[in-house]
Amino acid sequence: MQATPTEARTVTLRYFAWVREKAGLSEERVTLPADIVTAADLVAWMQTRGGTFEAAFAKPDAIRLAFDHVYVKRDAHIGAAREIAFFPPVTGG
Amino acid sequence: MQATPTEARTVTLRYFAWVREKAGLSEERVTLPADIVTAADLVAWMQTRGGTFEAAFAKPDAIRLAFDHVYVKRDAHIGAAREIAFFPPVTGG
Amino acid sequence: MSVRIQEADFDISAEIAKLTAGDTGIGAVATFVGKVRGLADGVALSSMTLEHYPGMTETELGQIESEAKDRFKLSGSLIVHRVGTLRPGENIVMVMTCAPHRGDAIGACEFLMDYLKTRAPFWKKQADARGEGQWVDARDTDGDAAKRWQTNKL
Amino acid sequence: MSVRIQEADFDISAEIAKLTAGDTGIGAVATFVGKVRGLADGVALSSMTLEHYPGMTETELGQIESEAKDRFKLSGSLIVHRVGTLRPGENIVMVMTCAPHRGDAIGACEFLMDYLKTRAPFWKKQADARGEGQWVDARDTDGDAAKRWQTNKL
Repeated sequence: MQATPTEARTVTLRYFAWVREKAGLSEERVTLPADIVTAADLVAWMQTRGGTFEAAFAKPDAIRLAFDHVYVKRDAHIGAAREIAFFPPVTGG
Repeated sequence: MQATPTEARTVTLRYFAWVREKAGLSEERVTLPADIVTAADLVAWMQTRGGTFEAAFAKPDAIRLAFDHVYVKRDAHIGAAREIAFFPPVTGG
Repeated sequence: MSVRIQEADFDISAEIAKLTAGDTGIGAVATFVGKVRGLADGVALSSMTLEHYPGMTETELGQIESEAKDRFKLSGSLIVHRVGTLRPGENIVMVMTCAPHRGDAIGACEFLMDYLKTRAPFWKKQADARGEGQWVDARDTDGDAAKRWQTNKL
Repeated sequence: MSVRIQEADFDISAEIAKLTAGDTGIGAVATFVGKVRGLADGVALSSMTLEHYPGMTETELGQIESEAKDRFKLSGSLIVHRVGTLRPGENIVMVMTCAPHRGDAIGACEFLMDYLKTRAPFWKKQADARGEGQWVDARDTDGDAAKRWQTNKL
């Protein structure tokens, strides 16, 4: 398992429900700093982005993540994921 | 609880499914002998009636009884029941 | 709560619409439909004939519905059971329950079917391709399904 | 096994007819319909808006259906989930399962709903009479319902 990737990656970030509303956007293309390896690293980085992301990520424990449509825990490695989504616990059905 | 009724009663007997087919009739009015008190007495009496009832009541344990639309066990007293039904275990649904 | 015995088929969508009309407290509708299968113990069926005990059927089904109402928080329920001769693929029975929440609707639907199978006075006679008739035997698994609810009593 | 996400309403009778057409091995069809309730925690709703994650929704629901197929002996299943803005009394979701026997059909229908509630990426926002919007919180009871199946694993 690689500890840190050697180069920055550009990914699509998607936001749903109140994360989307607070962030004020539904998706964006972002180049991630090279030292972001796990889902937890990414959430911590989002909190530092300021602006609308401050409110959107004020309660990070309430946010779930998916890499390429698959739920991930905070220790999951981003690896080659192309699309990363942030959203609250689901309430369908 | 009365041990034996003091007079004979006339009741409607109804037959369903294979009990009806074997008996060759679906219902009849019958005056029960005065010494028939329980469901068990009645089944034993049906077995003595001969004719088509011999085949219909050849396997008495496979027959269920209802007094006035209510399932009864073999020790139930006929009492004032007006309609007594004989049928196999149900298979609806 | 209502019960119907009829020869005609039923329309699930129409029944749901009627059962739920005007009641926005209903969040869940569970429906079960039982159908005639084409094979019984490996033998191809041409038809299935359903007989019942008029009067007692309504009494028993009404009691079963009333028990369901005691056990589950229901907004309404409907049982429709067909009688007469049916072909493979045709509907036999429909049980519909509606409730504020899904646990009650699904639980009551299952409860009603389990009890209907073991208590409602219906009998099935199946006919094979040559028209040879045979009364269907009661299944132990149906008795077991109904017994579950006895240990589960509220 | 199929999954549809749509704004339009669905017709249960038509869906049952399609799902069971030509398969006389089916003896049981279980259907669950979830509807918008008029009250949420005592507050009257004017509408409910459903958002989802296109792509992931289909992936998750497809996986849930595949798990149901492993656990239950199913002849077919269908999940239809609506998105967009719905009024009280309108249908939100439909889960339909068909099987040779009723235990499998009802069990799978319940399993699919429990997992759909906890895993499928849909979010509800309710609006009160003044149009004030509020995102619906996930319910612990839904998580508990889904957890049942983990200890029940075959």
